[in-house]
Amino acid sequence: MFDTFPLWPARASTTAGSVDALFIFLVTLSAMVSAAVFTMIVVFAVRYRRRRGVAAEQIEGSTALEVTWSVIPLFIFVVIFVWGAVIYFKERTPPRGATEVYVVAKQWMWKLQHEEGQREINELHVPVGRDVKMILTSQDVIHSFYVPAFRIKQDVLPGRYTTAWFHPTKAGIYHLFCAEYCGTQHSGMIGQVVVLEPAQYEAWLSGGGASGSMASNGQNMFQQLGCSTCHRFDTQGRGPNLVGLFGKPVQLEDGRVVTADENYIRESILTPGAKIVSGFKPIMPVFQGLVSEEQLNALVAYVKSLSQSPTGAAGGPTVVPSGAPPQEPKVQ
Amino acid sequence: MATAVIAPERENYLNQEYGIKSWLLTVDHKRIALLYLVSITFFFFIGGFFALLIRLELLTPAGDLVQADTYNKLFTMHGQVMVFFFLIPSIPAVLGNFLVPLMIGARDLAFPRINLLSWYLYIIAGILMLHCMLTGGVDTGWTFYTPFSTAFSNTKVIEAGLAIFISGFSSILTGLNFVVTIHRMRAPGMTWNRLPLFIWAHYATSIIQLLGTPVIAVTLVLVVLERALHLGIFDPTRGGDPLLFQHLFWFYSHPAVYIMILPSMGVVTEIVPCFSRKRIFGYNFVAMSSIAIAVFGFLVWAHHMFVAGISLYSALIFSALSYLVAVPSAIKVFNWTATMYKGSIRFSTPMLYAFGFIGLFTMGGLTGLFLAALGIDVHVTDTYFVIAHFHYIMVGGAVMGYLGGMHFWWPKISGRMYPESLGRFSALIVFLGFNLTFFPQFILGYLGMPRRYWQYPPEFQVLNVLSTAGSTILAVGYLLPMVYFLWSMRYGKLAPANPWGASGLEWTTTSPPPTFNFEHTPVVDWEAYDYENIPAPEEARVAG
Amino acid sequence: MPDSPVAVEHHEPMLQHHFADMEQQRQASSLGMWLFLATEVMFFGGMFCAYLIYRYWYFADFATASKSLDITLGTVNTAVLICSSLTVVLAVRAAQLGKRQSQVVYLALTLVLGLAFLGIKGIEWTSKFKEHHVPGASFHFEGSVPGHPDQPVDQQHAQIFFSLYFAMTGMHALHMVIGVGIFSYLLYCAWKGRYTPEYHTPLENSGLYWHFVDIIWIYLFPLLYLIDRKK
Amino acid sequence: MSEHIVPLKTNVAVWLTLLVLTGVTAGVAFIDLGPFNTVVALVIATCKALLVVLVFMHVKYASEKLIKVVVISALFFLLLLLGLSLADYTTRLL
Repeated sequence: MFDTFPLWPARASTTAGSVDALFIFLVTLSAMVSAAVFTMIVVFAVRYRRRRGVAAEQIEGSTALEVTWSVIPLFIFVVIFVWGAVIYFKERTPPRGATEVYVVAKQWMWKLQHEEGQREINELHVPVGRDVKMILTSQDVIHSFYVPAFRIKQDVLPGRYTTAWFHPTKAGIYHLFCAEYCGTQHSGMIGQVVVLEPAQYEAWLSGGGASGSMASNGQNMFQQLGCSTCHRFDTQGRGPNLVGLFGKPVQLEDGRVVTADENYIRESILTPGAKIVSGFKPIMPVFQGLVSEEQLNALVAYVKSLSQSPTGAAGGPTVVPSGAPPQEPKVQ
Repeated sequence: MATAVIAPERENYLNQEYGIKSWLLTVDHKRIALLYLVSITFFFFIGGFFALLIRLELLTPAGDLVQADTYNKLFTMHGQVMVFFFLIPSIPAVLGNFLVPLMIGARDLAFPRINLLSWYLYIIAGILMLHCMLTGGVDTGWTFYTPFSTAFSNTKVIEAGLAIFISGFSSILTGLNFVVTIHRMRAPGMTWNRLPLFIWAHYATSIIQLLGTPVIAVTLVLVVLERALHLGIFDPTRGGDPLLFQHLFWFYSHPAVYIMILPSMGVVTEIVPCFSRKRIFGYNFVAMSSIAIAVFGFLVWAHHMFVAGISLYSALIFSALSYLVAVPSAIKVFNWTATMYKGSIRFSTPMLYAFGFIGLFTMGGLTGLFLAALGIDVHVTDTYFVIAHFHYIMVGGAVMGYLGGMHFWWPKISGRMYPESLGRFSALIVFLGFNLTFFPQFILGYLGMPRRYWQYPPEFQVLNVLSTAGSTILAVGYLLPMVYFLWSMRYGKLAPANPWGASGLEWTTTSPPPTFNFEHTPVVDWEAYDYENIPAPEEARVAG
Repeated sequence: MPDSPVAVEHHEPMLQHHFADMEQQRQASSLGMWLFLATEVMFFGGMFCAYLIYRYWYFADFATASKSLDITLGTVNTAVLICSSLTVVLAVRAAQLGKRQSQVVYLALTLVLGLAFLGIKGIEWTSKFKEHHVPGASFHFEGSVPGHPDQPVDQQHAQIFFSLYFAMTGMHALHMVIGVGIFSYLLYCAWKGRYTPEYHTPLENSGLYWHFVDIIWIYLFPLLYLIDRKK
Repeated sequence: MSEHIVPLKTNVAVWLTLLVLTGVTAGVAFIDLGPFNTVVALVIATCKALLVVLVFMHVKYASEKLIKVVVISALFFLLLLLGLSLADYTTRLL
């Protein structure tokens, strides 16, 4: 019955190593402190147990001792804080050029879609040794994308994107859990992350029924929904020129400057009135409720592909904007 | 054994009047304490029953004891009943109500009628909660996270929310009563640095109760409004922000964990000096650390939300502040240990519970450092590591302190001595059962088993079986004291005024004390914990 | 402090058994009232926090929605509440001076002003109801973002403003209703002459409560009504 | 009784100031001060609140300092709630 009885989680990503290092440091530190406190209690209890005729010696206290065991823990805590913060900082800043996977969490299943177009349910195939950045959103309640082997966890919020990334280092099949309570089948919303050797991954990639990369799907949606009528790629369209937009700062009508990340593009599609680019009139129709999460992800992927340099597009076919030569776009 | 001849049954607060009305309409803080004792013990065993069902379900990886929805309701109601109906009222409402006036030499709390109102609010909330549980229960988790609680759960969220809203006011009124009593009704000579540290701990707890509870009250009102009128305050599809709910919820719920632990710290700070016959080490530091815990407790709430989607920089701020709040707890542990140095230590039951408290609270506090470290928190939050951490603090700390306090003051409350050997045995059982239940969960947590799981992958089974085994031992450990406390009410030896030779005004009056606590208002002219001039109880009467 | 035996003869009718003297009782109840007001500050504080966050997020929509509120009624209401604060202060002062007659007059005036406030509030809410600005299924808000006449306001953000508007003014109105209830009881007691210069704690504490409810409105008025009135 | 009786003149003066300040804050709202509109509105509201607390609620004349400590600590914890939650919202790259 107890075929496997692991006491330590698999270590299959770069962050796993650094998290384990801090964890082991803290375990040893806690063991030492607990041992010190326990042995002191036992020694005092035995050494100074009540004996006839031996009265207790009253000690008022000593400020020096109090200060030492306040300041020393504080220093140790600062070290632990900084160490933990460094790991967290790395975990929260996905590296540039990572392959992107769009994840849509739905009550009790994970729907994942690779940039190249492969769609997967409760499974994620990734090659060893390449950074994978996940763009997560939820269709209903808060879920949480948790892969213990990679030591990463990120709550998936409805209504906006959250991101998480990992760099797999060891091939194998690892658990994927939903870690934020989300209803009846919360414990059933699990899956697998399959890390393959690069060769096997390419085989899987070609085998998969990819119906065109997300960016190309996004381009079709772009035409279909009539976005191209206003967002032209020469500069005098009624909507802002989207080529080279992703990741750049955008000057808004009310003076604020925001960076055009995935959440900005998503919000501009769903509720365009929230942030108007300066110099443009607020005439864009609201797409909230007209566009499904998958279509939204495709559109965002397409807009992002417009800003990748023609050669650097990760894997996907480079999408040359139709017609206009790709000269340096003027970003307001 | 030379049992001191006890005068014929003198008039005290228990036998002064009889009848249901004398109990249900009493304004005597001691009787209200007993009313609270009965009601929270009732809720403790309901919550414990739910806990046993959860542990039984988790014996096997598959979900085969109860259905998924029932399991979700079990852990939700286990959380809500234990947090709001046992842990928060337990020591303040029972030991606090009974002892605060006695310890400062007052005849009663400042507002006796408000004290009774606080109990009635608790009972109304309890009945509403019971009705909610019996007619369907609620499955949102004790944290009521939106948008699940406002839009997706079809269980009785409004009813549970109102029940907890009302129980919040019971907690506020108790806090208010304590602060005013401690400020205004101290006996002459009882200056602030002569107060027992039990009083300091309750003063700090009351600050949190007063300033934290209203925020969760208004948050629950907003959740009920949103659910009833389909507003959009916390609903992301209508412009709301679920994280705002989490901010408002944890602004109270983190200080609430200090409401639960500070009174137990107060109890242990009374027990350790008494059974070491020594003054507390560093009185001012221990007193100030209680206040520091209360104030810093309000700075750290978002360490529950590191992976929830808050901004990177605010996560850094809250992580740093969380380390600040760990320092006062460390000071307390070191001071308790230092108090035993060069003492004359006796191993009566309260002292065993105090040892258990210090040990388990130290481990609970240290694992808190893991969770405050951002890098590790990403991996272990929402897993069984967090479950183990807060159970080490709540069950290992708060409940151990509560039981220790109950044993320590039981002679004063009931006028009877509990059976000493049975007491020690139950302390040992609780300690062993507790560790067997919750230590495996640390390993489960780091292995990555998420919390609130009805079914789990098979490789986690061994540790879960150990944990379930431990929980049954723990259940027995908790049943024992209730049995022999009741037994001692009838057959226990009559307790003298000061069976432990403890310092403190409550030991200067008779056991059980008269309705007005003191024959004459005491005048305090001695320092706190002056054990050098209190004779230790004769060896003969108190075995070992 | 004399060693007062337990069964002290109650030379002062209003002294409760567990207090040593009237001064200790008065100080205790005053501190108790102030602590209760501290809990009320945190209670309304939670809603102010929600208001602050959403105003930071949706400033333009909040400004437009706030413009639809009737500013004259708001200002009049603030003045009414400030006058009621004055009459409360004068009532407490009359109790201190032992003038029963003016106590009754000022308390009656306070009640009238309190009911006037609730009346005006009622008018505002019914007009909001008619304009379909009450959050819920029938919510519909016409209006354009300030500075962009052609850009319509986001319905959802406007609905959040009105949710907060009704939640905060509703909770404030509920506290007003409780206040009116307390003050009618005080009016009855003052009329019976129970409040003397030695003992008028209930009047004093209720006065503190009333002033607190006034302060909440002093902040609610600018935050809800005056977000962005300039053209 | 023991505590200080506030002269009628002071009460009426404070009352008038409060009414004037109400008028001012309502009037100033129509003048375009850019971002300072909110600041001015809040400053005026705080002045009014201070007047009510200090004079009408006798905090200025109260003998013991405890009441002042309670008022200040309530405000401190309120600002804590507002400030630290703003720390998240202002730095969140939504």
